Amino acid sequence: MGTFKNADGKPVLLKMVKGIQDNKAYLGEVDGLIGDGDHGMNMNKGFSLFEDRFKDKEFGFAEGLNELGTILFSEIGGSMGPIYGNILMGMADAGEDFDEIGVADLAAMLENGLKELQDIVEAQVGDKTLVDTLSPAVDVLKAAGEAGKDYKEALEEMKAAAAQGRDSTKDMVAKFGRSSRLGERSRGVLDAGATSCCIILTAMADGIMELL
Amino acid sequence: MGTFKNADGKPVLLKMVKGIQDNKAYLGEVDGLIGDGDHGMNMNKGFSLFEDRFKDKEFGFAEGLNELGTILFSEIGGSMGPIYGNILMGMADAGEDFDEIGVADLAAMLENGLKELQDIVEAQVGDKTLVDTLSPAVDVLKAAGEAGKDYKEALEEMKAAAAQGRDSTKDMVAKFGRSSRLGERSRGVLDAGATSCCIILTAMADGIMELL
Amino acid sequence: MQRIMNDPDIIVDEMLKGFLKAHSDIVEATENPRVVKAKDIPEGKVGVITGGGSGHKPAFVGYCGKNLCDAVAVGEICSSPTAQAFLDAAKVADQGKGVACLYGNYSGDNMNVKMAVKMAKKAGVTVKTVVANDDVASAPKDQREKRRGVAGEVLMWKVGGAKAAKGGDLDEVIAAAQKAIDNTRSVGIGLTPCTLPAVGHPNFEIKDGTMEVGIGHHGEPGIEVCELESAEKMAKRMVDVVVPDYPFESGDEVVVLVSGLGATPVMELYVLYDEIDKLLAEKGIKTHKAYVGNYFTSLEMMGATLTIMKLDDELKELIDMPANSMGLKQF
Amino acid sequence: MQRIMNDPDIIVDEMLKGFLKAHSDIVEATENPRVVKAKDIPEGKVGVITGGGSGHKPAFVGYCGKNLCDAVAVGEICSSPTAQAFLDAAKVADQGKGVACLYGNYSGDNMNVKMAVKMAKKAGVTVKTVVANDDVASAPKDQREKRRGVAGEVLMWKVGGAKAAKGGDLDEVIAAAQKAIDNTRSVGIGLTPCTLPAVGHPNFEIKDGTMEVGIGHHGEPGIEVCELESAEKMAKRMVDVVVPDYPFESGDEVVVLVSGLGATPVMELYVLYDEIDKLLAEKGIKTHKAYVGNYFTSLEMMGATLTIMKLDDELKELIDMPANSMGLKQF
Ligand SMILES: Nc1ncnc2c1ncn2[C@@H]1O[C@H](COP(=O)(O)OP(=O)(O)O)[C@@H](O)[C@H]1O
Ligand SMILES: Nc1ncnc2c1ncn2[C@@H]1O[C@H](COP(=O)(O)OP(=O)(O)O)[C@@H](O)[C@H]1O
Ligand SMILES: [Mg+2]
Ligand SMILES: [Mg+2]
Ligand SMILES: [Mg+2]
Ligand SMILES: [Mg+2]
Repeated sequence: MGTFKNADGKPVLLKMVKGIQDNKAYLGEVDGLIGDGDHGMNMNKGFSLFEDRFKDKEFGFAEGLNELGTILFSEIGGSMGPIYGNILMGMADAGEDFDEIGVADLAAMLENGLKELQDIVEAQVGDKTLVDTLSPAVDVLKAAGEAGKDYKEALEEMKAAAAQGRDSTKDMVAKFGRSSRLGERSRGVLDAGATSCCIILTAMADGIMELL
Repeated sequence: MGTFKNADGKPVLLKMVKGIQDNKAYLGEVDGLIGDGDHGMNMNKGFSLFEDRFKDKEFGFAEGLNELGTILFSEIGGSMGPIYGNILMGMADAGEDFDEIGVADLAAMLENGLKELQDIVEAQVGDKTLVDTLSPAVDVLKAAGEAGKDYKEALEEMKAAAAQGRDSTKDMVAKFGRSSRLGERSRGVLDAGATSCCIILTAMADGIMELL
Repeated sequence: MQRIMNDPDIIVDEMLKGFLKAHSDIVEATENPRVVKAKDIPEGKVGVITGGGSGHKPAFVGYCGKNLCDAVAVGEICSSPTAQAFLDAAKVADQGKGVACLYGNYSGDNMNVKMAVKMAKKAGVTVKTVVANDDVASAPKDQREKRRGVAGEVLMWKVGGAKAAKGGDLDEVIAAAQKAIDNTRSVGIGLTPCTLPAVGHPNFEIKDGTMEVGIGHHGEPGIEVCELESAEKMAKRMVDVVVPDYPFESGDEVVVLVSGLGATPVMELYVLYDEIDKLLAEKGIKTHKAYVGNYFTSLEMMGATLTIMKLDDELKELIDMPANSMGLKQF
Repeated sequence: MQRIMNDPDIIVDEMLKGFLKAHSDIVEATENPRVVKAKDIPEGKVGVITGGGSGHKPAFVGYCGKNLCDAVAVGEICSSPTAQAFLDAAKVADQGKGVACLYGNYSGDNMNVKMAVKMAKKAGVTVKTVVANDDVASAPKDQREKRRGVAGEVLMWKVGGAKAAKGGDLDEVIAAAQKAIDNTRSVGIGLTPCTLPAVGHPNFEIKDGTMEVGIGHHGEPGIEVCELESAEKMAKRMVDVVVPDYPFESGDEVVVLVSGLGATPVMELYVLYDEIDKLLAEKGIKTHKAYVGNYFTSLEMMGATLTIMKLDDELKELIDMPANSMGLKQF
């Protein structure tokens, strides 16, 4: 149980930014193995642009997600702009009217993010993309919300589900994105997007826990 | 004293060809130090073309020089075509009417080769070009002819003069051709053209000695 | 990395500044710094746009011009432009007759174009799309929808641009461009890798003495890595991939496009083209027109692509139409 | 060596075959396999010819065409054409009005042209010459006659070709071409060496992380080897060599030509051009027209050259005239 104030959400966003910045090189390495090595750079660019523009402004959680999503979407091309842009703006859409955000509310926001993502990508669980991280995280959080679980417990479960989802991509063969060209050769390493998605969800969870 | 028959000169030409072929790589290396490294290739191409076309034909010394010169001149561009083309055709012009070729005759032929060369190049002795090889060789052979020296002795003296001329280019600064761009930096290595000229003159002398 | 640049993070913006200045007779800037438009677009025509990552010069901005693309969205190096840029390109090119967005089949471009089309619709601009998938090596024939777009895109722009210039309506322009790409097959051979300026080292490897058949424009792995071959054998290998796939047959009239990947000396492209031409002639395939040069590159990769397009009367007329852009000038 | 070729000894002949086929609308073969002529040369004009070693594409054959050179003599890679080829080019181009041979200052070319002029005279063909010496880095100003010709030759051909096309007589064509080159200064910066196909390894070295300022088109050593710099600093270095030498001054109207050396991605040339343009603008020098691209290369060298030509009314009119060749198409 518990909630946090939507209006207090700025530190959560900044924590997400820091998560990406700290892992820029690592994400590049992961992408380098079966992709083109630019995932850390792409993500860092968008998230840092957001930080530059908003670190001195006041904003809430949904609002911050919307601004970050918009920046990705309109200033970061490649796949990351539309992918994370859609996820983050989808979350913001679902959350903009909340004053307080509980477990079920957060689950609803994430669920809408996933839905918006699936509007533009065909990838399903098992295709070695960030869907493998995001989808189980949504499921676990939804279940926790329905079961009325404690917020911290729910967030820890979501983090675990995201990490497990990320790790599951290791044994998969990529079906979408650059690495899909490799077929069987893509097996054996993590998916870069699944990795960054886990970093973002973990940072978000940690940030929310500090507000509770 | 002594002469060889102009009509018997084919082996001399083939020896000159072989001299260049055997030194293709070496000439490339020498040219590579202060030039563009293609001297061995340029020379080899022209001389081998001549070999291909004439190895199964009958021809004399002056005639062979003329055909080789013409091939260089009309089929080998760069500097080597006009330079060796002019030298060899100049030699042929001066020698075409000889039946027997003595030391003085050979000297006259070489002298005309040098003269024709100087029609198109300004280089003088000391400018680090093949003139440094050719010019002393002409002088020595002329003197030997005037002194009525033995053919073999005259040819050995010419070879020595050519080699000395070639070696003298080592301490010179290039004034013409590509290496002249280097100024002082061109000092310390042999000139490629002086080197090939020495190879040609040496092979010619050796070839003639076998006819005596 | 022996490159001419300042901060690699702004190389695309700096490149665009130089490009716009150098070609101010053909192109001009728009409000979106990542959208370039053609100068003096004739009134009342269907808009033609494209977009793609940078580092493929002349593609993509190099095909913005007369009888070609009216506006082009520009992405980071080897990365799709934003949906916003595609949207703004569409808006700039729209004259109320709709816009044909002719782009290449890459996942980022697909996503961004999909969103741009949706947003354009909201803004009252009709955008229809053709997605180029000419790269035979990138998927089997029964999965043509998965194939990448490569140098065949140049012919698609040429045809689509000409059709719009001749007054075709949106559906006609789309149909012509779609026919162009449906009639087109390509394959590439990579000889050296390329290095993204911001990364600083090649992110794939092609060993000296080997070549990668079927490589993509971003180094996507091809069909086969084999020993470096003579131009004659390379040509045969390329023709053997491209010709049976369509298939091009005796009596067909075609356009042949041989593009360098960036760092291969242009003289070698002519050597390769000569071999290709001999093989096509042997098969009774007639070359109506050949383009040989650096039409679609990958930074400083060495290698080349072969593209063949089968002509019919309409395509021939559109291919033969004059054009004026940085990358393609045709009298 | 990752190259596309068959036997390196016949690469030039094979290249020419491909070139002639690909550009059969612009050029055609002649009896001498090493001489290419323009198609449909207008009657009664002064002939304009050039010639040079191969490996510099588009130079030299790439500038054979309408309002440019009428015939071009083709040499081996980095080696002057034969005197015979220059002579045959002159014969092909002569229409009784004489021939302007516009070539570059290299010792081989000088010798071969000298002999060709002599032989042409015997054959009743008047050939006058202009020898390009725009490369500032190759000799001090008081020894201008020793300087090499580099990318400035493209502007010399543009001007000479246009003057002949406009009906200028031989002396007028020679005077215009001579003025073009006298008004032109160039400098190059090399970032990587190049390898002759028949040699198989680079015959000079440029260490990674360094650059050679003033390098020639065959790797001739330049003024200075220094640390690799940003595009901004490279531009300044080039401008500082070229501008004071002529000198170009505030109020001057100029043509700027930035050419890649072969393997430098074209996007980087635009980055460099942007910096050059800023520096010229600061000095009050006005750019009438810019050419940016691979206009005069050295196989697969990386690097670029900057060429600036001061215009007067005559040169402006001649530069602005349309032209159609493989290397330079201008509407
Ligand atoms: N079509 C797609 N559907 C779903 N996810 C995708 C798709 N394409 C790429 N991704 C995700 O994006 C990640 C790669 O992102 P990034 O390296 O930034 O972009 P790019 O692949 O364009 O270089 C992949 O690891 C994958 O998770
Ligand atoms: N202008 C010149 N005058 C005299 N000799 C020259 C001249 N230019 C070149 N040479 C000679 O030619 C040699 C180089 O020949 P080569 O390497 O075949 O031609 P290139 O210099 O065109 O590559 C030099 O070593 C020099 O002896
Ligand atoms: Mg990537
Ligand atoms: Mg040499
Ligand atoms: Mg990428
Ligand atoms: Mg040479």
